[in-house]
Amino acid sequence: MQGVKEKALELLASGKAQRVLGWKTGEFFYDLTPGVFESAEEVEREFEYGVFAGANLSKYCIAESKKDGVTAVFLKPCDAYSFVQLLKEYKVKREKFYIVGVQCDGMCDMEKIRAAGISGATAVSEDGDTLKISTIYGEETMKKSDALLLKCKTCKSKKLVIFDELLGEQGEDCPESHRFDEVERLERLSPEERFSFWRGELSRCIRCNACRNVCPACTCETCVFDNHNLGTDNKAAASDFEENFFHIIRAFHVTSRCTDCGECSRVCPQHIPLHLLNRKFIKDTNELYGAYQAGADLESRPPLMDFRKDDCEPSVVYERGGAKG
Amino acid sequence: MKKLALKELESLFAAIAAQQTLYLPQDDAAGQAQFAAWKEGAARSRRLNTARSAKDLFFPQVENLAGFKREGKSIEIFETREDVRPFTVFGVRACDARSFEILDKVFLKAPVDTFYASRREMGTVITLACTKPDETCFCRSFGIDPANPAGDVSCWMDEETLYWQANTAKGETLTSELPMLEDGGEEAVKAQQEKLHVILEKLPLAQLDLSKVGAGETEALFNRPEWKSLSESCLGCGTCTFVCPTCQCYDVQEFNTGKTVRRFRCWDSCMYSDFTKMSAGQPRPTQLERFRQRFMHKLVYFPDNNDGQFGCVGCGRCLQKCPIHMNIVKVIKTMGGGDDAK
Amino acid sequence: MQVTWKPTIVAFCCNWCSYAGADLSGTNRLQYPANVKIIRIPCSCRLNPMFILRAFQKGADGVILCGCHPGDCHYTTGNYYARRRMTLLFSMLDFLGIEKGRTRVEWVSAAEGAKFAATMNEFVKTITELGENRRLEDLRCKE
Amino acid sequence: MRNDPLIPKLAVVTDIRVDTPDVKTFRVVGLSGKKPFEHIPGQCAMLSVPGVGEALFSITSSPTEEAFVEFSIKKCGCVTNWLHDMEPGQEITIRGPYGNGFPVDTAFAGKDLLFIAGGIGLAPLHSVINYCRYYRSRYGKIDIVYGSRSMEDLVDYPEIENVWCKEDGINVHLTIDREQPEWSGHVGFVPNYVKELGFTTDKTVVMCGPPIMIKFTLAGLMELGFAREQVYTTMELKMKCALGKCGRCNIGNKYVCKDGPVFRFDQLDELPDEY
Repeated sequence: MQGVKEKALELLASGKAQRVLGWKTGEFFYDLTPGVFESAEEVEREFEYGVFAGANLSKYCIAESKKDGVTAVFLKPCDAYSFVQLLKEYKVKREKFYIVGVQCDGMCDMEKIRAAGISGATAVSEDGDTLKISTIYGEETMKKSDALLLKCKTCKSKKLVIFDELLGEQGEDCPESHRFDEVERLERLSPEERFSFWRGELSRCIRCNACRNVCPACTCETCVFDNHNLGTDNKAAASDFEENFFHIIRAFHVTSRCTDCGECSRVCPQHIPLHLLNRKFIKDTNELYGAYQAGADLESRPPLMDFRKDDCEPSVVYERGGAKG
Repeated sequence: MKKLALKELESLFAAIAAQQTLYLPQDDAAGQAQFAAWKEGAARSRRLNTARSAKDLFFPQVENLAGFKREGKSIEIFETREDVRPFTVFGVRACDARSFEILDKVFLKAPVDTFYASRREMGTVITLACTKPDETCFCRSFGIDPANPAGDVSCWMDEETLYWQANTAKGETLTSELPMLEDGGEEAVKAQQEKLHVILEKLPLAQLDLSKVGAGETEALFNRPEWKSLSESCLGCGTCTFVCPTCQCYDVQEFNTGKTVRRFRCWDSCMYSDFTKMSAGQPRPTQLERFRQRFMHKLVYFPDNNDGQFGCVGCGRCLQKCPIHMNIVKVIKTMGGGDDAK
Repeated sequence: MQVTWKPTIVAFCCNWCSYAGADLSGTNRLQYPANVKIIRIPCSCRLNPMFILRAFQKGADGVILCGCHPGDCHYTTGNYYARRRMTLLFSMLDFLGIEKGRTRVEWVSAAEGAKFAATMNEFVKTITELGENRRLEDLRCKE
Repeated sequence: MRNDPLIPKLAVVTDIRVDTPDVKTFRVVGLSGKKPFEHIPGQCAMLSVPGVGEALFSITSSPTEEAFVEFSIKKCGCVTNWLHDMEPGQEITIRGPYGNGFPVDTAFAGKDLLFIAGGIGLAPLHSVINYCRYYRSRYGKIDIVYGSRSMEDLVDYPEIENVWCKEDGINVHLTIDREQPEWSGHVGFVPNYVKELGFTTDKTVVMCGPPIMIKFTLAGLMELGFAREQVYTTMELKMKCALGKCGRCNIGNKYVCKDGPVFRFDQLDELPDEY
């Protein structure tokens, strides 16, 4: 995407924003770090945007919201949903931000490139749908679609739901995202198979809390899992139960607030598909209480803060899908 | 030096595993390498290094210290420690092998941590030289030679052969129990080492300059304004700490089972807000102080107390795993090392 | 072993209806198993999903929530919210491969002593058939 | 039970003395009926009640007490609340002693000593003061400045009034923050009182109290002409192991549990300002 850095410079120069929230250049081509830029020199020196700018900047807006003046922030479509959700929960103030919507055709994941056996990567270039990766061992190529972040492979929407200014074209929802395919596959398994699948996945959890800390919906000042009297400590992967407990409760707590931005799975050092838990909740709410997309607007009532007198009974679970448990 | 045809590797593993648990890197369900107990037919991972480090085998994430039973006014303490059986780890890289040296300086210094000590005593470490280091590798900066790893036994591998060199008494004992090993292989290893040394020069982090960090630099570094921008986007998660082979800080916690109380220790991270929080106050109130502590500890405090040795081995795990890609290399370079100091 | 094992059941009962319903079943001398442990909560919507999981951790084999019939909530709408939450939570437990029968919601009014006893008898039977809770257990609590 | 520095020993609380509305003093002996360990004044020990938690406390009693160790503990968190609610005869676990302690036999020997304490800050100094009283001839004059919020908050007032005040060569200067009808002594904050008393600068100072008191008293001492090398204090940070391994109580490269808790101010000056 051209023009992102130029836009940052322009916004600082014009005084529309006192600072810019964007991505900083890393050591390599792929390790961009979210960062705040306060001067044109900083932007010139360190601002970078590209196919590795996967990080969702919206959670940083909570802190920026407390600063004086206006912060310009660059939001990709999925990040914009998170921002609106934060706005809906009164976690950020709209007037504190100048939002530049950035259209996006998917961000790449270095872990995917490594998983393909490419090591020693030093540079990358895009050639249509192909990534050309230079390594210290020679040139490698990879289809970009194979290197995409999981969240981008099943992108739900390219619509920028909030912006003051748009870079690129406004996009549309992607109904063909197939984002529930994996959830459906699991639903078709027997309870025993599902249990062993999740045990296999969740047993890798090291309780590093990256999923929680990166999640734009996890905005509690103090997390219930930081309470030592809970007996389920925030960092001890002491038993199978605790892993289940933490992930069920965390997913439940963000139900109907989770925009499906996919950050939890992106940051997991153990590659646990945590987004599947959130998607299961999204899929259930959609099916049982009507389609709902968190962060799509400011008005609609989240399903868990709403009810209908003729809602289904919890026993519906016994009857729906999958083999009987 | 000994050698073995790679097609015989399975029999070597079987021979070791017949006597004790053998851990080696295997691919997990997500395709990442992890140390796991070898069973017949288990394939050795082809990835350069494991996602979690080898420290897990000596300093597990959670470990019971003791059990307590309270009845009325009396307390009973009971043993919860399990006997450590002899075990062998195969495929430890040079960086992780160095991490044991660093952990030893913490846990084996008086008063000795007997939990760690018993695992060190029972564990035999077989290292494996690297052939294809990643761009995130910078072990050379800490004087580690990935072509010549430490450990009880050092191994090298090419397309056809495994080369085996016992370094310690423990390693010699193990070697003597493995009759399938034949003599020879010095030349091939030497050639491989030379080849790797050429590659190492080409690594992007080969010229990392550590002259501005290290023992005695507290005053120069502690109040540097750059800590603010370095730490501003830190999420305060424990990923870097938990994948780090040298991070050794721990917490002591209790679990009430309803009948008894288990006291256990678990890894802790200085990046967490509750790390230093007490009822009387919080000496590290923001992420800046916590972030600074982690890097000051590795780059200054640890060298201060350990004859200049750094608390980092350059394995590159934090470079690969940090959710926001902030890491020790960026800190070192910002603090004035490297060619493109910012 | 199979003969002697009795499941532990935790019943979360709303103060305004089911708890009184349990009382009524007692004064009417209706029998329900003693291994049902009742925990009184101020409203069915007070039931944090954590409570359910913690009950399993600490040794429950089945957890049931009893609240006012929809429309009869003492606080007007609490049980409607509880209904949605429990539906989603139970579905998630099923998704993780936990047996469906282990969790249940039943609406029992203060006048329904007989329903309370019948529900508990039936639930205990279901759980006895399902056997011990293995998938949401904490081994440390089973010493 | 195999030994490890992290595995505590059992001990029993034989006596609990109520000192102030929120401070109690606990007398602890080992299960054998003997003192659980020998210590140096200023050292600490880890007390715990399984199921409640483990925390580090200064040893209040002097090493010269032959039968027990004592801890004056202020109610301020989980563990301390529990301790305050318990009754004598309760078993607890103990491990220690930890830390360096005060240089009572080296740097303090032959010196005039000035102790300055605020509130519960008297706890660690109590041990040194009684040690110095026991070996009275090894030290010069002793001055004690002790202040707290009110008369009721003076820890162990009976001992101060009936023993310390009556001993030759010991000057006790008490102060409370606000006037009280029953109080005939000095009223005012410790830092000001120290300046008013205007001590000669040949004394070695030992100070413990709330951070704000330490800060201003230290400034006052500097004004009086004291050098930072003459002033000792004792620190407290969160600790889990007390062995220098769990990694959280460090100030720069020094661990409070192992290299402290006693520091001279010139030593603290060399460490980063993070405590």
